[in-house]
Amino acid sequence: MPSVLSASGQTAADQTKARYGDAVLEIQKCATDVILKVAPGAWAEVHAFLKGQGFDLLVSICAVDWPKENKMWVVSHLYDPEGRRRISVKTESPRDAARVDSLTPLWAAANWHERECFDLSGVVFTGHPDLRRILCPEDWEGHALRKDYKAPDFYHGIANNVNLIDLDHRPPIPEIV
Amino acid sequence: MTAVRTYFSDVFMGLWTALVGMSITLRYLFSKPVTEMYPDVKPRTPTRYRGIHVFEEEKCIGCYVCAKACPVDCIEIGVVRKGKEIKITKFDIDYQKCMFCDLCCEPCPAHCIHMGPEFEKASFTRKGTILQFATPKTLTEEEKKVEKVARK
Amino acid sequence: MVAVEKDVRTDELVINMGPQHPSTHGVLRVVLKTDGEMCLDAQPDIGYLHRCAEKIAENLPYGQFVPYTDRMDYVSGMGCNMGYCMAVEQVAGIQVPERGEWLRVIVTELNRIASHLLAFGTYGLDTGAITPFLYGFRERELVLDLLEMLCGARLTYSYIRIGGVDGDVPPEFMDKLKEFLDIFPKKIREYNKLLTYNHIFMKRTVGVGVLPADVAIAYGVTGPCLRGSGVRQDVRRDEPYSVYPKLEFDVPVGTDEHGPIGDAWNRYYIRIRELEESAKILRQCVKMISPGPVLAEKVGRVKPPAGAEAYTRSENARGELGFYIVSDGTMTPARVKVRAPSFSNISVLPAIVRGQMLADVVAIIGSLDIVLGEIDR
Amino acid sequence: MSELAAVLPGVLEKAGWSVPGGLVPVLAMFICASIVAAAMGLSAAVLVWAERKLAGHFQCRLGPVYVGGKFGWLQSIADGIKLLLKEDIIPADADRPLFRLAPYLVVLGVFLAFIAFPVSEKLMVADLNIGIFFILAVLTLEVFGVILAGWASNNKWALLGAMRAAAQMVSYEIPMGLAILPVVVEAQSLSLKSIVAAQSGGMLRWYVFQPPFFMGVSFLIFFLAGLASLKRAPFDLPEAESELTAGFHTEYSGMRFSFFFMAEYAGMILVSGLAAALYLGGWHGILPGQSGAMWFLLKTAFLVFVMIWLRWTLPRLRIDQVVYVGWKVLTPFVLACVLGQALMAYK
Repeated sequence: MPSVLSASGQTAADQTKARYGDAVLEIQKCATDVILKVAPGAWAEVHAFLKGQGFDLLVSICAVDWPKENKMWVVSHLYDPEGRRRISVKTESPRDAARVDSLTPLWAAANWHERECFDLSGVVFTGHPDLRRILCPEDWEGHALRKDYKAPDFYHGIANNVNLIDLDHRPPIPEIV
Repeated sequence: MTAVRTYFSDVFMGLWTALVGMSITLRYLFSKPVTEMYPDVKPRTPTRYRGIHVFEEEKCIGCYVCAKACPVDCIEIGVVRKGKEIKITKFDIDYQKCMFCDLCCEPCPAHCIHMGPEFEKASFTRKGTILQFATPKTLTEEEKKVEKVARK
Repeated sequence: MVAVEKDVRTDELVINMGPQHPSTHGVLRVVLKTDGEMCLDAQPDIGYLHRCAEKIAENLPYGQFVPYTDRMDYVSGMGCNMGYCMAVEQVAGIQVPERGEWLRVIVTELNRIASHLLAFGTYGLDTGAITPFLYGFRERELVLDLLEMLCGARLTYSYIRIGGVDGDVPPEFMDKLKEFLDIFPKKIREYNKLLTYNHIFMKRTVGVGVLPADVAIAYGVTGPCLRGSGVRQDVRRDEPYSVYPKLEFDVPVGTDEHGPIGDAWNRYYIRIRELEESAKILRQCVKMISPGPVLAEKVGRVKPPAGAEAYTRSENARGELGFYIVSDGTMTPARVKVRAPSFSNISVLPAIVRGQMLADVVAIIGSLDIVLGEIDR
Repeated sequence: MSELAAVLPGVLEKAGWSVPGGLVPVLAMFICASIVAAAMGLSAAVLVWAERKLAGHFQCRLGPVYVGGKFGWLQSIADGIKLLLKEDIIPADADRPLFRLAPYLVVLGVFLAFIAFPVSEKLMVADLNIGIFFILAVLTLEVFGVILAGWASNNKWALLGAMRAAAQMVSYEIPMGLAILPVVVEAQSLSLKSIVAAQSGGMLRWYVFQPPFFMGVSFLIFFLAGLASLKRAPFDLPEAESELTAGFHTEYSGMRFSFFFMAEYAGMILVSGLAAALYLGGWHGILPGQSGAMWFLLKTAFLVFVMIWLRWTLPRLRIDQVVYVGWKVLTPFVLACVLGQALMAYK
């Protein structure tokens, strides 16, 4: 596939590197994006700087779990609607203490994306005004997108495992009191 | 004055656009309906229609490729192999799970499984949605030992 | 002067709109705080359709996840197929043959028409007009027939595969497509007469739920909703993928002709104008498409190098659909993140609903045109 | 009814039944009431079928086709039986007596109004000398039923529907009542019989075509206000299904639900018939000399068709817009019409 998806955020990445020095660990390139790899502490700062550079649209925030290396990536994708540039920011933290600063002061969009990330991957966003589950029910246990997650067989009496469903009969309808 | 003009133009436009809309609906009142009468006239399905599978048992070589290609593991195959002779003892597709994606038909080396035109296979029980495509066979004790049943 | 007595106290009424409600377009629950007919606050509650498709993707070979993408935005499944396949192709470095790209654009644009027709129809329903819905469905039926002829399914296509598409078009397809494109503009004019410029409809939607451009961008709103706010942003034009660079089309944006930019009417009207643009694209495609293979060779087993990652964006009917794929060098992806446009679009609801009336909440949700399968994944 | 009471003793005598003289008017009353009730139920059934069929064809569909042969003409009977057999659900927290009372109140208003319904010169239950006043008065009863239904359901959506109904129906009583004034001024009577009689002599004598069209405008206003008081689209706010799921009758099921339904459809006939009598010459035909119940029913049917046609074309207004239209559009216009007609009569 011809890469019409240009890696256009290079200058912004260079500027960020120049500004934050060691906090920007690495500038990576993938097939579609320039990825800024930053220290977890500089997460919010770098985003604030990039927002000032014109990256107004927070496209998504997600986490990637690497159980073997015991690390958790938190990745954000930004877009500059006027300059048509894009950039990704990535940070790495240990799995048990996956924790970065919330981006909600910068983008209203971060609210839901961070809630989703917390819900599914268990990343804690400090400073988030309302960090609760968004897709799963409030009393759900575990974070589904962690690699060591085991889905429960039952949730409030509802079979979750296909092999536990009785194929021959419908479940008895409970008496309504 | 503009307020007065907007008031009267609102009243007029309200009535006028209602009449315009009514003229359109009236035209369709006398046009031919597009309804297809379902149980009387079966819709003609195109040749590529992805309905209930068609399975050609005599061609099947029991290689499990279709079961492996299935994203939802809905195909269960039982094979008895004795030398070159292949006996398909079980070819069940669970239509509770099947999502009619056609991924099972593509990799089949023997071209023995296709998507068919049939779409009416509703059932009252969960078990009724598991269709058994292989013809029932009685197995000898020896055959039962070598029978291999697997989903993936 | 008589002192006004203020002992008539009114309470706020908390109403659950949904998860079963005719106008929430699926299983969306909105907790409304109302004072009489006025709506003071609306908090969307999502997740009723959550299937954790991203987890499923991690356990399946790359190619087998394609049918699942249909079930995300089930109204425009082709766009989801395409977004996912493009991401996998980026990760694995697969080249799609030219005709494959043309067919991809044809089916996604057809699907965009189907999706926008549904949006048009259901928006009519939301504002109380039932007939436009049936008219929209009548034309949508023609599109679905075309897609069915192509891939054998009407809703969950999984026609676009990694490395191209699943089979070339049947011989009669192009003629049928041209036939459809000939009658379609007339039908759009009819929709406009029946609903768009109906005075009651305009009174219901003009100036309702105004979404300023800066708020829209802050909330990550994309697609017709953002363009309705006057921002000319379209991934097809800004970062053209596939064969879009060869095609000419306009990106309609909201105007202040009938009321404030970014109101529900503008968001609705953008979709009507995009119907025309999609038809225009299709006409060019029919002319420019050339024969050739449609599927790249040897893509049976996709196994990208370890550590490869890609984030691809594509313009789906509802906005920017992003797929972020990280590979760990095995047959299954390490992570597939779906950036669903409706997810961001519905998050803006509390910001624009305040102070509107109860009936406007319905009109606003309808104008955002959400698909719950995509929000909850 | 008086004619019936006059012929009834003779009929009874022929049949060989002896009835005390004092009971004859009571018997006549019962007969009339049951005829009205039967007509109401039947016409509602026919209308439900007609509406579904018409809606289907407006939308390029077919509507009902199976029950009772090709045109599905037994569909509403089947629906009626289904509704009768359905479980009658009363929500646990509902106010039970009021919840039960509400559907009857709704039907009662429409039912009473049929007493003065002028089908033809002979065919009316009672020619009250304040007929039109009576009809408007008893039609107002419906709003009590609607509010009770919404309140007693103990459902927030139903309550909202009821509040909307209250606001809307009260607002539209006024233009509706005022809209008949030009006719009353012209005919110098409140009796429907004499109003219709004044329009004899062909189509050009109908009030709706009388220059300078004060009555033509008030006909339009009467029709729109009638639509609003019937809660028909585009004024179907109280039951707006896209907002309030079903409004005030959300919690009703089975027969009680069908009462609301019946009241709506009977109300459609009532308002259409009233408009036909007041402005379209009632039982008088297009040409001078023609008359008969047929003409009246034709005109009523046409107006009912227009109501159905409007419903399947237009979007719904918002509640503030509905009230706005009632107070700020219809009322000033109708007042102007009344004033104009009064000046004409003064001259």
